[in-house]
Amino acid sequence: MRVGVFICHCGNNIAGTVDVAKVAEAARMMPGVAFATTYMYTCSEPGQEEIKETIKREKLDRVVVAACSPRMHEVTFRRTVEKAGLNRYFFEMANIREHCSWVGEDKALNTNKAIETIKLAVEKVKQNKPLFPAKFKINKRVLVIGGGVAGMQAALDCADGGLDVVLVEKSSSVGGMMARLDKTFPTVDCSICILGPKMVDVSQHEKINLHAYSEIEEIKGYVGNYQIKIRKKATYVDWSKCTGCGACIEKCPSRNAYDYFNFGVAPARAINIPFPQAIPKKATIDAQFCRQFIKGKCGVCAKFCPVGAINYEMKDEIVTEDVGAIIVASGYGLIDLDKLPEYGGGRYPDVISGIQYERILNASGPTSGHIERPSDHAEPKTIVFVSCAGSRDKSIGIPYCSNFCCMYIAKQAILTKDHIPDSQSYVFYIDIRSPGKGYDEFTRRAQEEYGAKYIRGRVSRIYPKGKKMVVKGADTLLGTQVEIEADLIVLATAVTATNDARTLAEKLHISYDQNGFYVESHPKLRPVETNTSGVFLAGACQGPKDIPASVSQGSAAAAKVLSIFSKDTLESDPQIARVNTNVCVGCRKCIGTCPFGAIEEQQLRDGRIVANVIETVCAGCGICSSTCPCGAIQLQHFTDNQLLAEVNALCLT
Amino acid sequence: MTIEKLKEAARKILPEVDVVIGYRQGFDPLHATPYFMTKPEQVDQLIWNSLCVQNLCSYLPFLKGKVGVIVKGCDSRTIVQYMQEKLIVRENVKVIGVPCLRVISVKKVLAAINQQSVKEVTFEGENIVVKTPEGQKTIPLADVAPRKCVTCQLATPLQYDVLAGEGIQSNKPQDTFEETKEFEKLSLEERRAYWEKEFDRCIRCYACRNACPMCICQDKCIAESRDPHWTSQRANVTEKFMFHMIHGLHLAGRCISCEECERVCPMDIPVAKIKKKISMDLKELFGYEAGMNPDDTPPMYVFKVEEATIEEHEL
Amino acid sequence: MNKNLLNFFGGGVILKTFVYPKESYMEPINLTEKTDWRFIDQVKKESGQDPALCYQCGNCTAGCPYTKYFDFPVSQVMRLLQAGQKETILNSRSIWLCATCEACTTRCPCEIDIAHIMDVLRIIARRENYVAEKDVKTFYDAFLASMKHHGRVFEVGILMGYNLKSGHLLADADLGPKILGKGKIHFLPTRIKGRDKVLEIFRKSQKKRKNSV
Amino acid sequence: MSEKEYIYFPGCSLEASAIEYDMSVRKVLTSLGVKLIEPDDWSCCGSTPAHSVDHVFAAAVAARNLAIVEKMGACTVITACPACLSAFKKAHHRMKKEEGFKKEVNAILDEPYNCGVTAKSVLQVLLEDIGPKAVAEKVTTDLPDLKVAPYYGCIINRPPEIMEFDDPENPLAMDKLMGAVGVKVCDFAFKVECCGAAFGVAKRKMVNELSSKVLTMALDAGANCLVVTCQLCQQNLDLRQGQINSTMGASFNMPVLFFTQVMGLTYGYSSQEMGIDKHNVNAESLIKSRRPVEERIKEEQEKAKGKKPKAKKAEEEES
Amino acid sequence: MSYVAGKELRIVGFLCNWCSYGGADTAGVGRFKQPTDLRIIRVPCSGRVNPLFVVKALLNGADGVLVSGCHPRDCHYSDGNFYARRRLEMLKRLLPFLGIDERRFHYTWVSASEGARWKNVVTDFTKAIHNLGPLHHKEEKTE
Repeated sequence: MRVGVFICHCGNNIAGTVDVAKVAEAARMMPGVAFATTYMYTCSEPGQEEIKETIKREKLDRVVVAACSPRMHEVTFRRTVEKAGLNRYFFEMANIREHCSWVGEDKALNTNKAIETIKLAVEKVKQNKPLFPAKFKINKRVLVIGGGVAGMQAALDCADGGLDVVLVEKSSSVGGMMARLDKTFPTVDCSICILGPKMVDVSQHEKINLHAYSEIEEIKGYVGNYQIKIRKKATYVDWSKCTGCGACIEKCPSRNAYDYFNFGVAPARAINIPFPQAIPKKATIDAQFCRQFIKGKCGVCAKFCPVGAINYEMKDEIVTEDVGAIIVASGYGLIDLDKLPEYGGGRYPDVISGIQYERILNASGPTSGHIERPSDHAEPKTIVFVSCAGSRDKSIGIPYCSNFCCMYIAKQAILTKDHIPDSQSYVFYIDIRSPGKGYDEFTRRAQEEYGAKYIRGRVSRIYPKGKKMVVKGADTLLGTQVEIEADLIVLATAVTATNDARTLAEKLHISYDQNGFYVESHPKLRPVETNTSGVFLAGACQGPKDIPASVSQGSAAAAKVLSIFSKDTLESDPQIARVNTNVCVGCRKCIGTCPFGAIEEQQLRDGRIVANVIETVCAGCGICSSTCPCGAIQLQHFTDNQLLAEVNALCLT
Repeated sequence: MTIEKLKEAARKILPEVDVVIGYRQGFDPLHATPYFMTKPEQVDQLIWNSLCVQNLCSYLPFLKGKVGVIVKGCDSRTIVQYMQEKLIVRENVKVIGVPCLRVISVKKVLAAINQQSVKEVTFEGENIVVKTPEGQKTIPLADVAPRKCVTCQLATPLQYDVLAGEGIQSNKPQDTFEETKEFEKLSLEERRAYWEKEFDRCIRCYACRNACPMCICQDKCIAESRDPHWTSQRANVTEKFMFHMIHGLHLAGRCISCEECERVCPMDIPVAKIKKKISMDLKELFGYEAGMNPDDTPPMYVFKVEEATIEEHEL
Repeated sequence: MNKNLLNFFGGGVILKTFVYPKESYMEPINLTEKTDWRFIDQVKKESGQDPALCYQCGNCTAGCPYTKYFDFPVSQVMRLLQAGQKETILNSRSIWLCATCEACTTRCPCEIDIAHIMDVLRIIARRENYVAEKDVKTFYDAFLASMKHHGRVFEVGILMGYNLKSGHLLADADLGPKILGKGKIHFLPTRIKGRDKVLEIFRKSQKKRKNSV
Repeated sequence: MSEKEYIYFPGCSLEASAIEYDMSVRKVLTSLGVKLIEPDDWSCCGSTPAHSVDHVFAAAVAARNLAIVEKMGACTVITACPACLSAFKKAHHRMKKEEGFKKEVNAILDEPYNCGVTAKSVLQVLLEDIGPKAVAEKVTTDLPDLKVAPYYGCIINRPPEIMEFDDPENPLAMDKLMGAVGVKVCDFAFKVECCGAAFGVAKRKMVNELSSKVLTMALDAGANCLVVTCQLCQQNLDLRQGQINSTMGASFNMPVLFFTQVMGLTYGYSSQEMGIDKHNVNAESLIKSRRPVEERIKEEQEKAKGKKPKAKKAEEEES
Repeated sequence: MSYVAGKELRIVGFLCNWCSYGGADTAGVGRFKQPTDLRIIRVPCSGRVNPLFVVKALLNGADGVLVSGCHPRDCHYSDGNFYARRRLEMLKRLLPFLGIDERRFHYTWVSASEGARWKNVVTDFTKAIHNLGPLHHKEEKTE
C-alpha cells in the first residue's frame, strides 16, 4: 500500500503555528506512507496538479491531505484524486487548521497534534475501500412551497426553464406579504403594480400547477423521487364555477370575520376574496364566522351566487404529486402586538403594527388609502414610529435584528408626509440599518426632505391621554427623556418564523435554528441549499429578508434545481449501509432502528432471512451499524474496521 | 409434580412436533444432560429433578420445524425474549411448562463433597443425599441453590402450552440487587483491580457465549471475526476485558438473567455480575425487565424524544 | 440651548428640564489611562451582571421615573460603567436617587438587572465614602439605626433622627398635625424580644465588611 | 368555604402609620374564612435602605423572618406590604439560586434559613387562593359613586422573574378584585409608575412631582379615588396631597384607599371599622351613597327589560 | 505513538459530521483557543457511535473519551442522537462498575453554530481529565 501525504501551509494559517516540515518528516515514518510533502496552498490549481502528478510519479494508491476542514474541501480533493485515476474514496483529509493550528497556542503541541491527526487519517485511508455511486433516474418536477414573491420567482424561473412546477400556497391567493405592501423602498414604486404581473404569469403559465388554499400534509422519498401529499382545504366554494363576481361578499350578513389579509385593520365578511388583484380570484368561506356553520342556518351566499358555486358540504381533499426537488419559500410571521404590553399593544386601538399601517396606506386597503386612525377614524397629525418593537430583545426571545424595519419605517414616514403634508413623523431607533444600494440615501431623505424627526433611543411606555397617546422615550444622544403626544403609533413589530415553520421542517427533514428559521448548508458558500439534498430555501423562511434578497434567492434556488435536473440520472452517495449476508444472522434489530425505513427483510436461496438495504432510501447515518451485534451491516466509509483503525492509531502504543 | 405428569405431557406433544427436548441423567448421577426425543419410547428415560439446570430454550433459534421443549419458570423468560426479537415463531414451539422452586448448583454440591466421584444421588424432602466412595452426605437444597433461585419470582413459567402439574406461587423475596450495590461500595481502584484479576483468568473458551440463549451470533461473534476486527487473539487482559464488554453490552436490555454464562465458566469468573448491573440500571432508567412481556422492545432499540430519566451531564 | 432643542423637536414634544452634563464630563476622557478595568470587574462580580450586554438602547432612561433628577440618566451610568469611569459614577447623584422601582430591570431587552447594578454601585459608594446625596443616605441611616435599636422600624424615631442629622429640622413637620389623633403615631417604639439577634446581624455583617476591605 | 390558614407578616408600618391597612386586611380575610397567624417576634425586613449597605446584610434581615416562619413548619408567608414582600422574595430568590450566597447569609443569622418558604402578597392570595368568585359571594353593599383607579406601585410585581405574579406592565389583579366586589374600575395608564414614596422624607419636591403625575392621570382616567396595595404609596399620595397641591399649585382632592378597605366596605363594614377616617383626604362623600346590593341588581334587571325588544330588532335586521 | 508526555493526556472525541464537527470548525474559524489534548474522529452521526468504541478506547490507552452530536430534535438523521443518548447513558453508568471513573467519559450536544460552546466543552473536559490524571499506569499498558 502506498499512501501519499500532502501537508498544506495554507499560507500562514497552518504553517504559522505548526512546524509543517517536522510534520512531513514524521509522516514519512508512518507505516504505509510512501511519500509526504508540504505545499503552500494545496487547494490551489497548481496544488491539485502537484497531487495528480505525484500520484502518477510515486504510484500512490491512497492520498491524505492535511489542511483545512473536510467540510470545506473534501469534495475538491476527491475530484482531484479521481482525475488522477484513483477511486475518490481512497482519500482522507486531516483537519490541521480549524481543529489544530487555529485553536492551539503552543507550536510544539500543535505540531504533535497535527502529526497524530495525520496518523489517524493514514490508518483510516489504509482501510478505505473503493466505492462506486449508483445512478438512478430523477423525476424532473419541482415542488415550490409558498406563493410569496420568493416562491413565485422560483416557480416562474423553473417553469421558464422547462420544468413542471407544483406551487402550494397556504392562503387563498398568491402574493404573500408583498401583495399587502403599499409602496416599496427605496424606489417608492407601487408594490402590487410590480407584483401583479408576476402573479398573473404564475396563474397563466402552462407549466405551473397552482394549489391555493392548500398545505403540505406529508413528504416521502429522497432527492429525485419525492412523493408529496397535499391537503386542499375546503373553501366551501366550487372554484371551477366561481367567477369572483363578489355578489356573495356584498350580501354576506356576518360582517365581523377576522381579515387575515388586512391583519384585522377592518372586519371582513365570512365569505371573502382577500384583495382585488387576488390570484386566483375566488371566494372562500371562513367557517369560524359563517352563520351557516355557527348557527346552522343562513345560506345567503348560496342564494345570491349566480353560478351556484357555494357548497357547504365541501370537505378537505388530499392530492398526491410526485416531484424530484423541493423549494421552500414559506415566508415569515410577525409577533402579535400584545407581546408588547408596555406599548399598550392590543390594548389601545391607535397603537398598530407596521404591516397594518401598510394596509391603511394602501389604496386598495380598508380605508382606500386615506390615513385614519382606528379609534375614531380621525386623520392623525403626529405619528410616531417605533423600531425594534420586539426585535433585538432577548427578554422576549428575539435576539436578532428584523432586517428591513428601518427601511420600511423610513418609507412609511415619507408616504405619511405625502398623504398628510401638515403631519409630523417621529422615528425612535436604536441603530439605522440601511446597508442596501440606495438605502442609506433613502433614510436620509426621510429626514432631510420629509422632515421626519429621528430620535436615537427606545420607547419605554405608551399610554393614552385624552384623545392623544403619550409616547415616553429616551433620546440617548441628548441623555434625556422625551415625551411625544401622538395621534397614531406604528410599531415595527419583530419578524419571526411562521408558526408552522417547525412542523414543516420536520416533514422536510431539514434543520432550523433556535428562532425557527431554516438553516442553509453553508452560510456563505451554499446559502440556498439545505443539508437534505434536493431541498432548497428561498426568501424569509431562512431569515428576515427584504424583497430584492428574497427574489434573488428565489432565482438562485431555481437555478440550483435546474442544474441538478440538467442530468437525467443522479448519483447516489455510496456512503450507505451494506449487509454482509454471510454474517447477518437475521436478528432484524437494524430494521427496527432505521429512521428511514431503508432496511427490509430478504430471504436468501437457502431460506435464510437476512437484512437488505434499499440504496436510494438509506441516508447513511450508521445507526444500524452500531445496532448490529455481529457487524454484518456496515456503513460504507465509516465501517467498524475504519473507526477501529482510528481508535487504535490513537490508543495502542 | 411427579415425573409421570411430565412424561405424559411429552408423549402427548411428541406426535405434533419433530423433537421434544428434555433432560436425562448425564455421565454421573449428579449431572442431568439435555435429551432430544423423537420416538415415544425415548420418553421413558426422561427425568425431572433439581439437577435439571440447563436452559433448554437456547437450542430453539437454531432448530427448524416444530419443537417441543421443557421449560422452567426462569427459562420461560428466554421464550418471551425470543418472541420479542422474533427469533422464534411461537406457533412452531410447544412449551411444556414445569413448576419449579429450586435447582441446585452442581459446583456447590461438588464443593460440599470436596470433589469426590458420585455413586448415587437421591432427594429427601428439602435435602439432597449424595453417595460417594467415602459414604454419603445429606445437604439442604437451600445451601447449594444457585444465586438466581434465591430471588426467583417465576415458580411457574410465563409461557407454556401444557403445564406439567399445578401452577405454584413463588415464595422468594424480590431481587433488590443487593450484591451489585454491595460491590459498588468498593473504591474505583478496588473494582478495577477486581475485574483485572478476574478477567486475567479468562481462557477465552467462549463457553459463556455458547451457553448464552441471547448470543444469537454464535460463530459469527465479533469477538472472533477479522471483519470487523474488534479484538485480537492476543492473550492480554485488555483483550479479555474487551470480549466480556462485548458480551455484556450486546446483552444490554436483552439479558434474561438465566446466569448460564456464569454456570458454565470453567474458570469460575463471575461474568453474570456485569449483566446484572446493566439490568439494574435499565430497570432504573426505563423500568424495563427483559423477557417479561412479548410486546416490549429492548430499550436500546427504541427511544423517547423526551427522556424523563436521563438528564444532561454538566462538566 | 433648550430653545434649539424645542425647535428640533417641533410641535408634539414636551421636554423635561434637561440636565446639562457636568463640565468635567465634557472634557476628553483618555480611555487608555482613565479606564478602570478593576472597577468594571468589581461591579461585574458583586452584581453578577455583565455591563457589556448593554447596547445602549436607552429603554432604562426612557422608563426611569427619576431620569429628570439624575445627573446621569441610567443608560449613561451603564455607558460610564462600560467605560470604567469609576469616579464619575460614584460621585453621581443618580445612584442615590434610584428608588429600585425595577422599571429598568423589567424592560431591559438585554435582560440586565440594572436596578441591582445601581444597588451595587450605591453599596460601593457607601463603602468607599462617596456620597453625592447626603440626605438620602442620612434617611437610610436613620431607618437602619431605628431598626438596629428596636428590631422593628419606629417611624417617628426615623423622622426625628433624620431631621437632626440632616439639619432639615422641620422636614415634614407640616404633616404632623395631619396624622396626629388618627391613632397612627406611637410615640414609643415597639421593641421586640429578638432585637439582640437583629443587632447581631448588624454586628456580624459590619465585621465581615471590615475584613473584606 | 373551607377554612384556610396563613402565616401573616404585618410589617413595621402596618403596625403604625398604616394601621388601617392592617385592620382592613384582617377583617376582610376573616370574613372570607381565612385565619391569620402572626409569627412570634418578627423583625423589620430591611426594605430599601438595607440594600444600600450590602446584599448579604439585606438578605439576612429579611431571611431572619423567613427562618422564623420556616421553623413554624409553614411553607408560605403572606404580607400586605410590597416592600416586605419584595425584600423576602429577593432574599429567597438569590439564596435559592446561589449556594455560596446562602452560606454567607446563614453565617450571620442566628437561625439558618433553608429556602423553604414562599412569600405571597395578600393580593395574590385573594386572587389565586380564594378567587374572585368566592370574593364576590361575600358582597352585601354597593358603592355607586365610587370610580376607582387601581394603582399598583412599582415593586409588587417587578421584576417579574422574582415576583412571579401578574403582568408587570399591565397588572390586573386589583382590577379583577374591584370588579368582583362590584366597584367601577377605570382604565388607568399609570398603574405601575413609581410615586417616589421611598424618598418621601428626603426628596420632598421630587416626590411631590412624581405623585402629582399619578393623581393627574387618575383624574384623566375619570377616577375619583385611587385604590392601592402599598402603604408607602398610600401615605405618600394621601398624606402629602396637601404638600403636592402647594408645591405644584394644584388642587387635588382624591381619596387614596387600600383595596382591602374598599372590599371591606362592600362587605358591609363601617368606614370606622375599615379605618377610612384615618386617612387625610376624606372619602366619606364617595361612600355615603352606599346601599344594599339587591337594589342595584333590581335596577339592572329593570334596565335589561327596557333594552330587550331593541336588541331583538337589531338581530332581525341583520339576518 | 503518543502525546507529548507530561503536558498532554490522551483524549479521544467522536464528533458527528453535521453539528459537532461543524461546531469545532466554527470554533476554529473564530480562533477560540483550546487545549491540544483532544483528537477528533469524525462520524456521520452520534447514533453511529457504538458504545464499544468508547470502551475500546478507554481500555486501550485513552484517558478520556468525548462524544458530541446534534442537540436532541436537531439530528441531521432526525433520530440518531436519541439512540445515542440511551446507549451512552447506559455506558456512563456501567463504567464506574468496572473501575473506570464515569467522568472520563462525557457525551453532549453541540450545534454547528456553537463555536464558543465547543471551546468550553473541550476546555472543561480536558481540565476534568487532567484533574483525574492518567487512567493507565503506562508500564502495564497492553503488552
